[in-house]
Amino acid sequence: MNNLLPIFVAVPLITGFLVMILGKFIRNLHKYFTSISMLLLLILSVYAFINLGDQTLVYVVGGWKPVSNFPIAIYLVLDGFSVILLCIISLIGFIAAFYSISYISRYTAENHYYALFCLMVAGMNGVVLSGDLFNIFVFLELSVMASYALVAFGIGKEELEASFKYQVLGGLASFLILLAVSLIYWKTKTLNIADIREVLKAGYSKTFYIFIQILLLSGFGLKAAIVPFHAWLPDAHSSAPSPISAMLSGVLIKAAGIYVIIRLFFNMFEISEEIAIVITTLGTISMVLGVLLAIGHWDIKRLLAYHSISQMGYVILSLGIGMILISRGKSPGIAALAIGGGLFHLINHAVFKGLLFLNAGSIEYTIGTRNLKEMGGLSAFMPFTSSSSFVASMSISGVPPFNGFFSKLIIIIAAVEAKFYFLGFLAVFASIITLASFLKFQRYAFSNSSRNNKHAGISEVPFPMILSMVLLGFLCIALSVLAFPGIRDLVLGPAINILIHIDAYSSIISGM
Amino acid sequence: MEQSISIILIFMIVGAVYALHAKDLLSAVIACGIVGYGLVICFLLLKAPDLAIVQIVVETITLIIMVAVVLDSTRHELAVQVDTQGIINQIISFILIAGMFYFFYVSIQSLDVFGAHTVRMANAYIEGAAEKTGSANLVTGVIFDFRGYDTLGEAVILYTAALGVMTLLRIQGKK
Amino acid sequence: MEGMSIIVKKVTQLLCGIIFLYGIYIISHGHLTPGGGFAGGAIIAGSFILLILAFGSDALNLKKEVIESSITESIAILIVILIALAGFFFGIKVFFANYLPRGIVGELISAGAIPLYNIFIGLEVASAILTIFLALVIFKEESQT
Amino acid sequence: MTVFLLCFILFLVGLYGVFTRRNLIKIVISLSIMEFSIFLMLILIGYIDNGIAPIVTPGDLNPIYVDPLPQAMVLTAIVIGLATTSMLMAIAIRLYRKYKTFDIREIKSLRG
Repeated sequence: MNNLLPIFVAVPLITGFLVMILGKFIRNLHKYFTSISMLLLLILSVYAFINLGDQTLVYVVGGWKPVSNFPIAIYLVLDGFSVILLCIISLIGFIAAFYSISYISRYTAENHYYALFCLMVAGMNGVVLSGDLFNIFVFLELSVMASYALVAFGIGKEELEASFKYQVLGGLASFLILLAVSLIYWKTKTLNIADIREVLKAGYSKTFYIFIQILLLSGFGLKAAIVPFHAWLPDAHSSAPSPISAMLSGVLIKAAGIYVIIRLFFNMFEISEEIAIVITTLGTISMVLGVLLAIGHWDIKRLLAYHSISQMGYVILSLGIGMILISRGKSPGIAALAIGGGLFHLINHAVFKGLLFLNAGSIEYTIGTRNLKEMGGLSAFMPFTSSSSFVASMSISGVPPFNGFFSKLIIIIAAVEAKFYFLGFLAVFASIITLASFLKFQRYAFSNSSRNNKHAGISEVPFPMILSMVLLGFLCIALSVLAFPGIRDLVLGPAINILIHIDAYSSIISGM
Repeated sequence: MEQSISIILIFMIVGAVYALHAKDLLSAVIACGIVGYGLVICFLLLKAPDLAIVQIVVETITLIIMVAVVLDSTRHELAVQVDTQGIINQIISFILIAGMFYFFYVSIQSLDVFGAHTVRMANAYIEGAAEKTGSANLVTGVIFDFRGYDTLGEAVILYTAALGVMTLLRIQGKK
Repeated sequence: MEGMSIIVKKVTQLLCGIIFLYGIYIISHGHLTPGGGFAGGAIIAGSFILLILAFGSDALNLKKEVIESSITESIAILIVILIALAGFFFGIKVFFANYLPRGIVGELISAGAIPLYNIFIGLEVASAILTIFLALVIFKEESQT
Repeated sequence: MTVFLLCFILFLVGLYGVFTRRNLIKIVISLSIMEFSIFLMLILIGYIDNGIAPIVTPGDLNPIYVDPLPQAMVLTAIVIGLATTSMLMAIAIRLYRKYKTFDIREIKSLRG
């Protein structure tokens, strides 16, 4: 079980290299090979999830034992929180790879696409598994470097411009992170996250502490597209090929942004009320502003990209509420509820936003446009796309009985119980506007049969695309079972525990 | 030591400011080279010969690529035009710079002064490391043994960049 | 792309091999003296770049070099990760273990697996830089994959 | 402390360039300047007075080596910087072919 951890990084890397070597000689190998390897990763991560339970696995790369009780090698850590991210990455990765079999066949240089895809997955797995600050930076760079190339994969004008913007802001974020890492090394002389926490306990200057927190928050906030740093996201996510949009929106901003922010601010820094309020405010602004920016757009993928900002706002808001409650040291039950709601929404968002981007890709694949005004009456021709997109739209707008409803409900209940009535009201408000915006999407794209004749003769997309959309649509309904408290404790309990008992992470690792 | 590095750093800052304001893109690229080669001298003074070798070669190759790109397109900097967006950007960046400088100045007061560094994690990399890894060059020992996993990631990043450059420079995107 | 003048060509003929050999020296002594896989690989790539710039890509008849160098780099990086995984499967069951005998500090053949990593990382870096250079400077948009 | 402040000024010059320049090549140059300053900062952090380069020579008695860990980190970061710069250059040259200009605002307006 413990030996499983390096495999999660090694398998996608080897797949990527083999695709590049063998893809030159064997036709069509790359398509199926990537899907099979992603399926293997999915099986492994589900296996890890089932067997992990409440424990925290630590793997020492190179086998170097700690010297006089502080770690010297790079540690890979798998706990209840990272295993959830690992499962999401492999799930969306498998479905996007399977969907690509048909979708990417219209592009040239397919083997490059699949190799870059595998490298991106390897980078995200590396970030999620790592317990070392500099190692997080390296694998973060790997995943975003692959995504820069994938965003511009179509090499049209829009793609190139979006990718340039993405690269400049991503590079800025990387340097802010590297500056913070160097300042932390200057102070603590170590790079291991748990060890940094131990050293920082011994005392620090207040300004230094706030400065590195601001640097890390803005660096990873740029990667996660929290509102003042969101400028790149609508361009990059809307111009990438659709399976990549699903990966970027569904997984990359979580693994590279939100996950690291949560990990560092819960498990590395002492939680202070000021920074918790800052995080909550940023989350609230993202939630409201993202949805307000989204309503005016007629390009489907751009609309979905703005909704990503808004939905990520929900996650950050609920985790911020959890942080505030933990820092005040009272009502841990509500803090657990808020954090659980945030994680539940994180999982849900990966599923329904991935599905919505795949739907948008199918529409683009058949009728060749992303403009809502030029669509209409598609439900008659594309039954699977329209029904799965209906499920996803209702799910993202929080209509029962789909999964989005329950996670939003939990977040709102937690906000109200923590006496943040205004935040609860804003969450409801954002949810209503989301519903309006997706009703527009449904109406203009799929119903509206008066303009039916324009698209006569189109047919449903090929089988791999249908199957991946149906799988995700099924998951949208199935994930609702997490609403029952018993099942939620079973699935999310270990993750909530590692976050809420703020010393648990560092004591497990340093206590080795 | 501190004085000589400060003097080189002042030259590097002058080069950097010139690179940002040059009217000719070729001069800007060459001025960026000043910063890069100044860095090589600093590395040599600060007892980091490995980095000096890597940086001098990498800087040369980067410079060749950048000069080739500039010669291949245009050398002229854009005409300076003052507009609201530009002024807003200037103001924002000055506020940001002033704030960051103040924070940095205050926060480094509590940290070790130059030259008084102590080791914690790296202690194990130095004491008896030659026997542990068998490598006389401690930096090589660190990058290939203690932190070999980082190095794997780094090599893969360079590989990704090569792959990405080939992907971006295709003739046609779609069939 | 055209080549440069006869003086440059002659000097390049003299220097190119020496630079190449120096790169190999840097790689093979990476665990003893300053340098290592990255520095040596970049120097080797630099010797090729010098040759190509001096003689011009037309005279050297470069056509398929991008594909070949990309295959070389894929194989090199694959070998690096396989060396890292070899410790996982055979030696002491640890990822990135230095499972070969250490030898005596200061000898050329010592330090276990480190020289192996140096060699293959050097190969990977050299071919990656060469690929980037060829794609970006020589072939521009003609580099069909 | 002066060296650190000068080093940070170099970082801020790069930051200023990223925010205010409109030329694609100048933006790339600003990013490389930021990168260089962080490399230098890491090495300055790792320097120890009267230290020697971290290479073991038999016969040295009680040597003080400078910290090898920041050097390893910078070695990693230099290669990452090369990768970033080459990717940015590839996109910049490609954009120039499409729009015949390096002006980021003009590119935005042409895109519509």
